[in-house]
Amino acid sequence: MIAIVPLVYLVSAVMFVVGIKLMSAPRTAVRGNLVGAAGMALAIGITLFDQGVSGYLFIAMGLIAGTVIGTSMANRVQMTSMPQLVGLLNGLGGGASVLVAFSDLVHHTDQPIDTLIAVGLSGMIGAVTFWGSLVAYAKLEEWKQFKKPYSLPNQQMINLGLVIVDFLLVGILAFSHSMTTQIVCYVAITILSSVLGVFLVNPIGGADMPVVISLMNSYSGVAGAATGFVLDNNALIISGSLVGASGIILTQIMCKAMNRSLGNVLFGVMAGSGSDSNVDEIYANVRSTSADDIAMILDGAQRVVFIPGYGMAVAQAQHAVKELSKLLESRGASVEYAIHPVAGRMPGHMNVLLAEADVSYDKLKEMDQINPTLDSVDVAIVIGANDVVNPSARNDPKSPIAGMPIIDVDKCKTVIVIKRSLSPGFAGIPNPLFALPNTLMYFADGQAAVLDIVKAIKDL
Amino acid sequence: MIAIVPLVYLVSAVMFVVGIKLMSAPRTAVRGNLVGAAGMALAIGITLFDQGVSGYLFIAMGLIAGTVIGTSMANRVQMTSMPQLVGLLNGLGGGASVLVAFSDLVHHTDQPIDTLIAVGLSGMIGAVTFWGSLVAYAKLEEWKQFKKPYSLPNQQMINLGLVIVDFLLVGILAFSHSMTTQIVCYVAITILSSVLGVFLVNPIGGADMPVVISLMNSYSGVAGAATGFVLDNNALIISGSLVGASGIILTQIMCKAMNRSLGNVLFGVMAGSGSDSNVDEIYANVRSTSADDIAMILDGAQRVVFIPGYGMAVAQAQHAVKELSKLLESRGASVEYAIHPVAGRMPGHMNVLLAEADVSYDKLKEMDQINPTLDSVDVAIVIGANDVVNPSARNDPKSPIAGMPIIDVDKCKTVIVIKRSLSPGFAGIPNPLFALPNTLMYFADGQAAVLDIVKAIKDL
Amino acid sequence: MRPFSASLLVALLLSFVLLPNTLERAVGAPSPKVKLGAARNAGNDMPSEKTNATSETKQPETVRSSRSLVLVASLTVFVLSIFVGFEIIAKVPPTLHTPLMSGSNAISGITVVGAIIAAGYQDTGVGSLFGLVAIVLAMINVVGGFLVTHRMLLMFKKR
Amino acid sequence: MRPFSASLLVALLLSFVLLPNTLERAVGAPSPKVKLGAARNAGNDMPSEKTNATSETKQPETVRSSRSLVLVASLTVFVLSIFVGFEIIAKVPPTLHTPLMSGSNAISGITVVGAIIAAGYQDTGVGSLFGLVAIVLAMINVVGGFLVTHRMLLMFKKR
Ligand SMILES: NC(=O)c1ccc[n+]([C@@H]2O[C@H](COP(=O)([O-])OP(=O)(O)OC[C@H]3O[C@@H](n4cnc5c(N)ncnc54)[C@H](OP(=O)(O)O)[C@@H]3O)[C@@H](O)[C@H]2O)c1
Ligand SMILES: NC(=O)c1ccc[n+]([C@@H]2O[C@H](COP(=O)([O-])OP(=O)(O)OC[C@H]3O[C@@H](n4cnc5c(N)ncnc54)[C@H](OP(=O)(O)O)[C@@H]3O)[C@@H](O)[C@H]2O)c1
Repeated sequence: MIAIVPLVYLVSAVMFVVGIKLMSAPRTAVRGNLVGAAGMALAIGITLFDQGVSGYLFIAMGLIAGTVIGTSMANRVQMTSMPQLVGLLNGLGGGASVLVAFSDLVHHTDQPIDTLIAVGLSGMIGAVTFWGSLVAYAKLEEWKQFKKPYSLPNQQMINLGLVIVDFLLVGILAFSHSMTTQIVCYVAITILSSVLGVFLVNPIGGADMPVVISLMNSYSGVAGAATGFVLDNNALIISGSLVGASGIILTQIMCKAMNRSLGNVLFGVMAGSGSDSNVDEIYANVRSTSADDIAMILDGAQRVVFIPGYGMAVAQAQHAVKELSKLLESRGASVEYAIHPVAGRMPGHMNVLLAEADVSYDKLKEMDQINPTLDSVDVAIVIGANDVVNPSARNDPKSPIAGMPIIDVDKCKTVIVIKRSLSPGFAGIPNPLFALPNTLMYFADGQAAVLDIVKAIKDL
Repeated sequence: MIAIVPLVYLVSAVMFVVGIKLMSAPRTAVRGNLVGAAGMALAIGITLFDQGVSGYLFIAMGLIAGTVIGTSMANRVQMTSMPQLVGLLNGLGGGASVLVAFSDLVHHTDQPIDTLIAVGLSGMIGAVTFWGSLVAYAKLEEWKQFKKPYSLPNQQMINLGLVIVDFLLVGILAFSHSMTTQIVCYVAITILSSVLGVFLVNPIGGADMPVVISLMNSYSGVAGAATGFVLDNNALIISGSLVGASGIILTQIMCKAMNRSLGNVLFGVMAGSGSDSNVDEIYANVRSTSADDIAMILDGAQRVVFIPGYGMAVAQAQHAVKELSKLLESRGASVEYAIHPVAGRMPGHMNVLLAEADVSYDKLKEMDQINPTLDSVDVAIVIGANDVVNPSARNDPKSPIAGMPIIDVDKCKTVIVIKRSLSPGFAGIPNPLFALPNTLMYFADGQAAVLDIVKAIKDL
Repeated sequence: MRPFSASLLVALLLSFVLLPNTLERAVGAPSPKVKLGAARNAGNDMPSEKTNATSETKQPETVRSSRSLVLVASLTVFVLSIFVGFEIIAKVPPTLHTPLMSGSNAISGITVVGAIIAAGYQDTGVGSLFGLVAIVLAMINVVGGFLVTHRMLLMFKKR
Repeated sequence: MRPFSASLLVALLLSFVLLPNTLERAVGAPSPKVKLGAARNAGNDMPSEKTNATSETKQPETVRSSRSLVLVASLTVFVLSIFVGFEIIAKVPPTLHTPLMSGSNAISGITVVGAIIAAGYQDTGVGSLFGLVAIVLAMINVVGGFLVTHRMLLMFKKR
């Protein structure tokens, strides 16, 4: 029976691959996820079976506890805070790697070099992932103390230093033969890496958190793979590297959509870079409006386009928006949705929300697809979007988001912007769009605002 | 130093993968092939180094001999007979697997079950590949004794029987502990599989050889992988399975292009199925023509389309064709090439030939792309194509190629067919196209014919 | 992808340059040396185990059972999986990126397997305790990840 | 691809059902039994070789050095490579299918490595002789394949 266990691990690894493949088409995605879950169940099951009854109760406790907590988290979370959740979960995965590597270390005497190296790396990457993810989480939750990116003088030198020391420690750990030295090194590595994790993520603006999170996703994978090397366990190695690769790719995609290099995102210290100055004059002649006026305007409109952004997610306005568009269509207008690749806080964030509200695929237009046709649009309704419609990305080369492709709503005949205030988006910069002659601001919570408009139209 | 060898194998395996990836774009393809070759060189090099100086001279002899022969083959072959060459090379690969597995068998006493199973499979798959490829080669070379597909009464039962016996023998080989039994079994397996290889391919029509060959390509890969299991050698396992997968995919693509299932290709016993009957009446009113008439016709033509087929390859007419099209364009006509996915004897066969003649990509139109526009074509010049323009694929449900998508030249205003006779193509069936009122036959060797036309046009 | 492959190659070649020393150190270090030697002899004493493809006089194969081969095997798996990962992920359309992110995130919870093994280290109290905590963390990651992905995907399916 | 993956799974599960008996036979068979046992003990005598991730009392890990694990490792590599193969080949455009065919064909000539090893079996005359022939065949496959592919591709490059 000896080879059964690794063989089953292989099977579940294959199930992960097949699962992800199935996830590449909406039709089969659900099944794909289930296949993945089944693979995981299989892996866990065989491991338990393999462990023998010895520590069962002990282990069972852990599994149950985790399941309960995980379930409640998954059921509670709103679609808006999906990024936070993913971030948090990443962190936990990383943390687990740290602990596993440690207990392996204290459990075996006199391990081979490469295992010890793997132990060190698991600790290092795991800790970075754990703390990095937590900070990212805090930023996305907009906790005050993390709200504004904060970084020490020549932060990057410090980080580099930390990395180097970390690697040195890994080396010492690997080549020392005294358990004590090894443990000391390991603890040191973990601590330093934790600091590193915080230092790495803290200076990054909230708007870039999604990038950070998917990077952390990649790290958590790599950490898992490292743990796999520690335990000579292919299940971990395969799945870990799968996830590692996936995270990297998503990161690249996002960076491309913001046309910035990963390096720039990580070390750019972009957000809020001194454009706070002339806000007032930029917003000198902003014109605000009311639901009734908007109803009037929409009454005559032939072609209406919604540009949803993070705000729609915050306001949970997707259902209201869907209602409004149904209403408009019933009155003969054509309605589309212009989706910016990085609208919201995760790639595909808007798609998920609008899917939730039952908006059909074909109405969702990608940026490149709809931009050329925007000047024939009568009314563009920007709901909770800000950076992704900020013209200074086109016009102002010194702007921190300069060069990021945006949805050119300013080309539309009339632009209605629904947001609660003039406060900036996550890039933390003012948006000239709001002051354009063809722009009308409607200051209100996204959901309330849209519902008012619906009411106003019905009252016409 | 112990782990260096397998590590280098891994590196070269990676180089194979990267190489194939590079081969997916014409621009990088050459580099890709080189990377692959480098990987191979690396693998061979490290193996030699690892073997120690012991058998060097011996081994060197083999390597040099192989290199010399291989080089001369590669330099001699004409692009037309590429499929044959590939087929032959596949066969050799398979043969090598048979021999390697055997020498491993006689060399080690008392091997573990799984190794012995692998030995058996290498012998089996290798032998099938070797003989199957040779028969395919013979058919493509159009050797008389193989020209017409020949199959025993209930061939498939026999084949099935052979397979079963083969597997039984593998079983015996794996579980017997006497070297003699093992050797006997192995030899028996090899012989039976050789017969099987012949039986499998012989009944298949020459037109389907490309499918067979790419299937054999896949087999040769699998055989290599099996040998890898024999030697616990990852280089063989990885590369083998890569090739195995590639072969299968190409096979699928081809079958799709002929809209037949692989099963149908392998067991369909299609070619020449009794449609020899009413040939004469089909070809009752075929009208043939001369270079000068053709020149006349082309003189007035606005839009000309070439439909190249296997005949162009045989006649090496691609350069002449290019010349003709240059001439026509200089006289204001627009010239395109309609490429059927299975024109010629290999997928992409025509692309290679026309590339050789410096025809630019954008002039090559794929079948689905050009079919809808064909009725606006003044003159379609079918050069050495037959089955791929055979309307009975559309009209005659009982035709062996029924349902295979074709290039609908019969829709063109005038069709000129250049071939040496009325003899059928590789599907071995008559072609109603030749008898259509808007079709003119020009019986001559492809190259000569085209050159005559060029001359005639210049003389106008 | 190309730059990545390139860097991969480099990385591999590097490790391939560095490893020998590492291993020499490993062999050089008192205790392991004996063992490796033992392993090698072991390899020789049991031709019938036929863990060696080449003649018994061949060095590298006789130590198949030795540590470094396990390492290379793992490396192979690692590299191949990375390729698989890149290839299959690159195909996923943007619409599904969020579910993909949470889904793959759940998969990275595979560490739970390691955690269970670690929790099995009854002898070392700390070890197994940490193992327990690790189980909880990883399990949250797994269950939470898959469930939330499922929730999201159901929305897509509705239409 | 999906049906393929499916069948793959089935195949794996099958082997996973069949293997135990195979192995029992292997262990049951007189000579190998001893060796496997030997290997297992060997495994125990050298904790420092740390070929086992779990505590020394754990069965499946202590025999990491044993044959069957090598087999599974190979299987893993096999499966992963098949995935890689499918993914990367599916991307190649029809234009390049012929070169791809001959190119991959050349790669399948990797058997030459095996042939060289086999030719190294000096002791068994037949074995090494066959090895030699194998070298020639495989080498023709390799050299011929790569060269002819190169010739073809140069034509594409010209433009
Ligand atoms: N999606 C991704 O994957 C991704 C990745 C990396 C970075 N990012 C960044 O995230 C940002 C996304 O741009 P975005 O335009 O979607 O969002 P945004 O630029 O962050 O702007 C969101 C706007 O929504 C408004 N808002 C917040 N709550 C609201 C509510 N309840 N009702 C109405 N409005 C509300 C806010 O203004 P008020 O506070 O005045 O209401 C805010 O200006 C970009 O900077 C992008 O670079 C996204
Ligand atoms: N490409 C692939 O991957 C692939 C795969 C599977 C099957 N096939 C099969 O291969 C066939 C390809 O169709 P095809 O139309 O390209 O070729 P074809 O149907 O085989 O016809 C070739 C024609 O060219 C003529 N020909 C031969 N030598 C010539 C010369 N020197 N000058 C002028 N004409 C010459 C022959 O007629 P004469 O003898 O009268 O001159 C023959 O009728 C199809 O049946 C297809 O299913 C191809």
